[in-house]
Amino acid sequence: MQQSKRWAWLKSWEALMFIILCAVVVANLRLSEHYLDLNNLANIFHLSIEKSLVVLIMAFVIINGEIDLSVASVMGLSATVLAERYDAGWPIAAGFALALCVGILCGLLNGLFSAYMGIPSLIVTLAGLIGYRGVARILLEDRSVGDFPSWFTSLGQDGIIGPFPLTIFVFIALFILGFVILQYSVFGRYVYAIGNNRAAAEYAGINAKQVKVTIFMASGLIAALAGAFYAARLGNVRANAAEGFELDIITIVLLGGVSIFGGTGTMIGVGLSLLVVLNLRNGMSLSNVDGNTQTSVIGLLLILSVLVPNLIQLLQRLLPRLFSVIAGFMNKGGATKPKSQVSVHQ
Amino acid sequence: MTADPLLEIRNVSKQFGATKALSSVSLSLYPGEVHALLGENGAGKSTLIKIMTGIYQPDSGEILLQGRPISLHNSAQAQKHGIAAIYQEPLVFPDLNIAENIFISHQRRNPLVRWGKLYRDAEKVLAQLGVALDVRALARGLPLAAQQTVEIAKAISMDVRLLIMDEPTASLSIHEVKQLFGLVHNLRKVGVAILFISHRLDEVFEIADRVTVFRDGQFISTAPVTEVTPEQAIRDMVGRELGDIFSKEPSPRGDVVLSVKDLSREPRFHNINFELHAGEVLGLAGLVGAGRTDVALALFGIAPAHHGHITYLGKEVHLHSPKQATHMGIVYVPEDRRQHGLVLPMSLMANISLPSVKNYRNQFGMVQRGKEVTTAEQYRQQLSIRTSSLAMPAGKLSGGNQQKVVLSKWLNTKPRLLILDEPTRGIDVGAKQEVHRLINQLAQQGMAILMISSDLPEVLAMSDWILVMREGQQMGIFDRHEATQEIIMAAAVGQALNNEAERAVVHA
Amino acid sequence: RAQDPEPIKAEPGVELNMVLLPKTLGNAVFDEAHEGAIEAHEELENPGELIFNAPTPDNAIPGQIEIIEASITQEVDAIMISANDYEQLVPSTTKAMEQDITIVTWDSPVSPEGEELFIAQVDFTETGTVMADMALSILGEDGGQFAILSATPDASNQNAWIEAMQAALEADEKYANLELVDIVYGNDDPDDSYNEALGLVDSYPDLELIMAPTTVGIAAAAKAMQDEELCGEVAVSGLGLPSEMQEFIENGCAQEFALWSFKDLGYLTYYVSYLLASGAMEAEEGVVFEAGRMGTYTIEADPNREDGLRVLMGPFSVYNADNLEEWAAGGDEEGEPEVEATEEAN
Amino acid sequence: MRRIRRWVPLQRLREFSLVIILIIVVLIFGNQIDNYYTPRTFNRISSTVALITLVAVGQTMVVLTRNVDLSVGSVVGFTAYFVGRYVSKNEDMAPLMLAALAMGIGAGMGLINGLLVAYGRIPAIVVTLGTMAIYRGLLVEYSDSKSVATRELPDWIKELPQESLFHYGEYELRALPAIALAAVIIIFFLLLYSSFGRRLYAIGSSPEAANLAGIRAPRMVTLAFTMCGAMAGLGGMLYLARFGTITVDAARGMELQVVAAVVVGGVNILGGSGTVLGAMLGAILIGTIEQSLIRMNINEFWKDALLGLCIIIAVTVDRILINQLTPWWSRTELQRMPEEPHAAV
Ligand SMILES: Nc1ncnc2c1ncn2[C@@H]1O[C@H](COP(=O)(O)OP(=O)(O)OP(=O)(O)O)[C@@H](O)[C@H]1O
Ligand SMILES: Nc1ncnc2c1ncn2[C@@H]1O[C@H](COP(=O)(O)OP(=O)(O)OP(=O)(O)O)[C@@H](O)[C@H]1O
Ligand SMILES: [Mg+2]
Ligand SMILES: [Mg+2]
Repeated sequence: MQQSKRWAWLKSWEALMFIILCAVVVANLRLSEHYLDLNNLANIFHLSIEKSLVVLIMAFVIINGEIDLSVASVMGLSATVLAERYDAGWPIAAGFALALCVGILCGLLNGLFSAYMGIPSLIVTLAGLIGYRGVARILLEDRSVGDFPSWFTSLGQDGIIGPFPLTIFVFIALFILGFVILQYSVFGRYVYAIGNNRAAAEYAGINAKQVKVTIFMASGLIAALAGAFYAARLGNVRANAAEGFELDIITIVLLGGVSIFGGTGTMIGVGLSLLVVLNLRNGMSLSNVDGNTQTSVIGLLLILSVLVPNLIQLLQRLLPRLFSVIAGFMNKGGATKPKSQVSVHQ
Repeated sequence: MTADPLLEIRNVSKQFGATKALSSVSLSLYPGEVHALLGENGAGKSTLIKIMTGIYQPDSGEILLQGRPISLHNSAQAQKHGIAAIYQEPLVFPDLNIAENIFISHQRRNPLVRWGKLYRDAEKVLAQLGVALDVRALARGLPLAAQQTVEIAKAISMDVRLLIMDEPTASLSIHEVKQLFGLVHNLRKVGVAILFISHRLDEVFEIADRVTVFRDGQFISTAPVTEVTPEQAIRDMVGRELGDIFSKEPSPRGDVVLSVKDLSREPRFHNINFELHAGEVLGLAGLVGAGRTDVALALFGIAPAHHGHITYLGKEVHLHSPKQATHMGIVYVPEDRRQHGLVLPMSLMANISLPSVKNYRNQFGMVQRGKEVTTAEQYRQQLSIRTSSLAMPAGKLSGGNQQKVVLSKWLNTKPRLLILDEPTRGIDVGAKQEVHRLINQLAQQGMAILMISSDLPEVLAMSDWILVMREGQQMGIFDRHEATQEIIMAAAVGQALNNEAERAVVHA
Repeated sequence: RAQDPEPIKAEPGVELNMVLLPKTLGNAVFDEAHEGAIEAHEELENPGELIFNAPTPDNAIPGQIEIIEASITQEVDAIMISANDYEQLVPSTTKAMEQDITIVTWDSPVSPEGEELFIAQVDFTETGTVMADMALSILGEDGGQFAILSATPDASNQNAWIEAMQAALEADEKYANLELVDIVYGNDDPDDSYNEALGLVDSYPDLELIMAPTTVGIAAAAKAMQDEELCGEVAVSGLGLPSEMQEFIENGCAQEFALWSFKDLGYLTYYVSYLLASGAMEAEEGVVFEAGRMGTYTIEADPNREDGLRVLMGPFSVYNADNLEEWAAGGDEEGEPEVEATEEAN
Repeated sequence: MRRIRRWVPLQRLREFSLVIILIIVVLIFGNQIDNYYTPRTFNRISSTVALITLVAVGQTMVVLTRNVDLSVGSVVGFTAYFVGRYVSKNEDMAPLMLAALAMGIGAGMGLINGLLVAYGRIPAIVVTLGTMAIYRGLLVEYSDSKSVATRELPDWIKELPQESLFHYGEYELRALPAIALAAVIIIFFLLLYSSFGRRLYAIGSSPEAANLAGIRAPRMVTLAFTMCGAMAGLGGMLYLARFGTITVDAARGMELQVVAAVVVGGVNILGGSGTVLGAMLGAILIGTIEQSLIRMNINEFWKDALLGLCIIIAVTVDRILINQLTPWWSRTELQRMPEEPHAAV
């Protein structure tokens, strides 16, 4: 039993992700001599930093039993607000603050309609996906705004330690914060409980609506922050900024072992899945695999990562039965054995 | 019982991870007999049943139907062999109506649904059970007892040779139990074998022909009911002599904690009036569906009352959310543990600390696992929760052990007013005593307790006062000394109303 | 206008790894460009690789950035980009140029500081005139109402073309009777374009022409008119692919449309990039070079973009019932139809 | 009232409330837009909504079982391309055979989804998020990024969208809406009266209970996915007929429109309740708002924001209406907890 406990973690989702990650890294090492270039290592994270940030909060949202499809539009809106205000003469910092407030407001709306009005968050945030992007279009129309002060763009583009820009360290800090909150805090406990059984959580005196609204607001906030990062990294903003990001983000969270029905999944799993996807995409990019195929490979990985463990389990269950059938078959023809041998001890 | 056994279990074992749920047990069931299966919580009774209906596959051993070995891989196969079961936890389809729920698993039904016939048939089946439910209503939100009834209807509507009933009476009151037993007698007459599981020993001895006892997943004994006494059965179950039957010690009566005046929530209940002092236990008795749960829900802020006044600790309060109630020191132990009591995939430990988790924070706001473990361990010992680890997901515990977790969870919040709804549902005799002792102890420490129970002996033994409800009406409040089973039953079914003299209203 | 009478010629056989990066995959015009590039690649006997890669539509801009960054890591010699955004790719392309990678844009440019030069398919002003002329020839001297069905409201080249057309309409008296009633956007999605076209017909009962300067839009609009049996009443014109439009010319739902050859564009782009990357040519105003079968071209200042350099390919091919048959008879392999160049446009 | 309550089940309320909202929406737009109440508007919206409705019907069956199929967009795209390519090479193919081919391909893809979900025990969203990418990738591979052009198609398929089966004045019932309507009616009755249909509801309502009740959920779920795929396949053929030009991006993003229609139509995303009638009304509601906004004379850049706003208002009004009407209908159902926890896809 000791033995089995020690190795129990091997069966966990995190272990599986870790193994896949190792495989991807090894494959990348073999496929491209540039993989370990410091610049490339920075690029792995840097080029998807906005998605990575939102993945962190999306894990909370989905574990809580909801979904937020509007994140990419909130990112776009926040970037747009920041740019539009800058264009109108505000200092960047003020625009940034306003963008964050707008993000929180979007999250608040999502939360109020889904938690208090009882409309499924899928629909609320789908309307948000369309609507918030629409507001961004109203603000910038077909303009593009750039020429941000160089300190701002360099925050998003230039390395502060080696080639690693500040945004990566913000991500690491938020990851740690998210990990601690989800896994060790009272709030994290509430998130899981509500995601698993909202009624039981409410009977336990937890205000589920409040928790949900808080998470949606945090989701808006982080998405807005990511939008600002996007503006800094690309140095220029259009109303279509970050369009279509939501699906990638949700894919990563699900691959991280988070159940779409809520209640299960860990930050470590999500972190590992993020590493898997980023490294896989990077490796494929270095091998000049086109976008469609990249997405297909990740889709396949998504399916196989659940299918293979399930198949192994199924085989474990079926094989003894199969053997017993064969054994029974042979017994009939061959030596006589007591009947109770029909089923095989494990 | 001279015939061959209908179904035989031979040397069946089943292991879940580190837990050995069954080790080489055997059992035979004859046509026309009612066979009772007894055992402590976690003894492996439900596991055996799930093996008999193909939900679980045994690790070893075999099942013989009329002498021929069969292997069952799902419950459809079991149904084909004429084996049907009422499971311990009723699991209805909330989005289907009651009629559909009853007939959903009939394999030989037409490919096309004839709705009119379906409703008529469903009404007939329910009439046999003596209940009137609207068969067109969705099953969503049905009280637990009604769910249980639907499950029973579902099982008896099938053409069965073996009917397994896993604690069917746990949330029924004497009245419904009588109806059910009438049915069981009829089935027995036509040669159906019945396996019956219950923790209410009096029921077992009333209806069973033979009694089998399991302990710790092992077979202990089988004997005709005439050859065993309840004491003997308990000894077999527990493996030792159970101490003296617990008797309530009166506790000092404190100030009024809760006073309820003309509380109504149409159409569930009307004009409820009572006062509850610190240190007192108020029992709430009545038939299933009498509206007791609804009163509790109103006091806990889930379904607030429409009219009337609630005075709590001397102040009039409006209760509108469980969070508010919990903050004020009112907690409610719900009757439906799967839906409202537990977060099934979460660990037992996390479930116990859920309502009070704020008390386990360190200065950084993080939950201190160590303190949680200590608390959980304390309850595990006190209520003898049978589990291989405190990290076990609550959903994997046996029914009775789940109930103990639910109780621990709420007792641990140290409330001023504790509302218990069927607190000992599915709990074995030993643990039940322990729970009663605990309730008494809490009362002595000055807690006010409102206890809803369909187990009449329990209500009589534990309460200082007994409030009886019928169809949402308050029929009277009785002093513990003058209340008897007969008086309470009479009030519950409505006879006392006619006879003013018999109504012993004590409280104002 | 040529300062140097001897045009620069390419020397075949230089090993150069080059990336052809269109906006997205799955658009027929980019495949044609790819064909042209392959033709040049073979003609120049480049032993290096020609990589054709593109992102998916839902990841368009970040996807292009990822491919550019991966190409930098792989140390390719040239990247030929049809940009999804005028500004947002600039940080990456600048970085590439710092690493001595040749950046040439085609079809859709980036801001001049992020590229060496732009291979302009046609002159933007000319596009306006061509569209105005087609409108005139369809609506006749007495004119009538027409509307524009564009791609997305923030597509920069679409907007430039539309502006050019509006300018052309104002500039000349002969267009006085053409009334532009509305501009709508079909997001380069067949579904949206189809519905927008129908919406136009409903909103303007007197509408006589839909002008769609986008290949997706023009085909969808023509199909919509066909389905509603409006072909006699509302004409469709704009920029379209002959292969997609042949049907509608034949049944009269479209009478005239224009396009340039994407195959030539790919060919020319490759040639220019090869010349630049092999060091045979500098990207400077006034440089004259020879591009294989297509003849001599001059690098010139881009009149539409300050400080920008361009090579103007031109000319437009205007297709109608007369020449499309020839084109079809010539078959796809033949490459270009012998169609009249747009003399009248100049 | 009593009698109505007895015979009209609670679920019908959903559809009733959607119809009310639809009427309100039409009245508002009719007030804002000139020439709104014309046969043309009707014909337009009905043709546009037909495609989404057809795919939404299949999606409903899957969603009822507490699953979701996000790959429908890719299936529609793939079949549209495949069928187009095929018919361009076999011009004399009979229409019904072609429809059968389209449904067959779609069903095959749906079957793969279903097997992976039901027997591979992978959450549907994971499977179909994966196959969404894979089927699209397959299309890109198969088509070599080329497209099908209208001129390659036989006449009958090009003319299918104009085909009018029945008309009242200028109000026409065209082929595409007719096919969608037929699908809605057939599946509506299938779900209401067949025991297969009822079991789909049962599975989605409580998978554990279905297991205990001996319902062979894996089979049913696989079947539901297969039928959903077949519907999407048929949708692919109609897509081909409607648009003629099929690129590798055909129907990309359609899955979100379809899921939106289904959920707005009152089908519980957690399974167990809802009807295809509701899904159709959801599709019509969204389609009407979208199409009417196209015709509104407002700044182009405002339209998306307005669409989002309209959807959320419509859904909120729907929720309020239902909350107001439910007490009239409720019998012994107790509204104890606010609702079952709502979750995501
Ligand atoms: N799915 C499971 N996974 C792990 N352990 C399980 C599972 N099901 C049951 N067990 C364990 O098996 C043991 C026997 O459980 P079972 O439900 O059969 O008890 P029981 O006799 O029905 O008890 P009760 O009277 O409380 O219902 C318990 O210790 C329980 O924790
Ligand atoms: N067996 C049943 N038959 C008919 N109706 C029922 C039944 N059980 C519950 N109900 C419905 O539920 C309503 C109140 O249920 P509630 O659970 O509040 O009563 P209760 O007294 O708490 O019952 P329980 O004994 O289950 O705790 C009743 O008015 C009735 O409509
Ligand atoms: Mg049990
Ligand atoms: Mg109750």
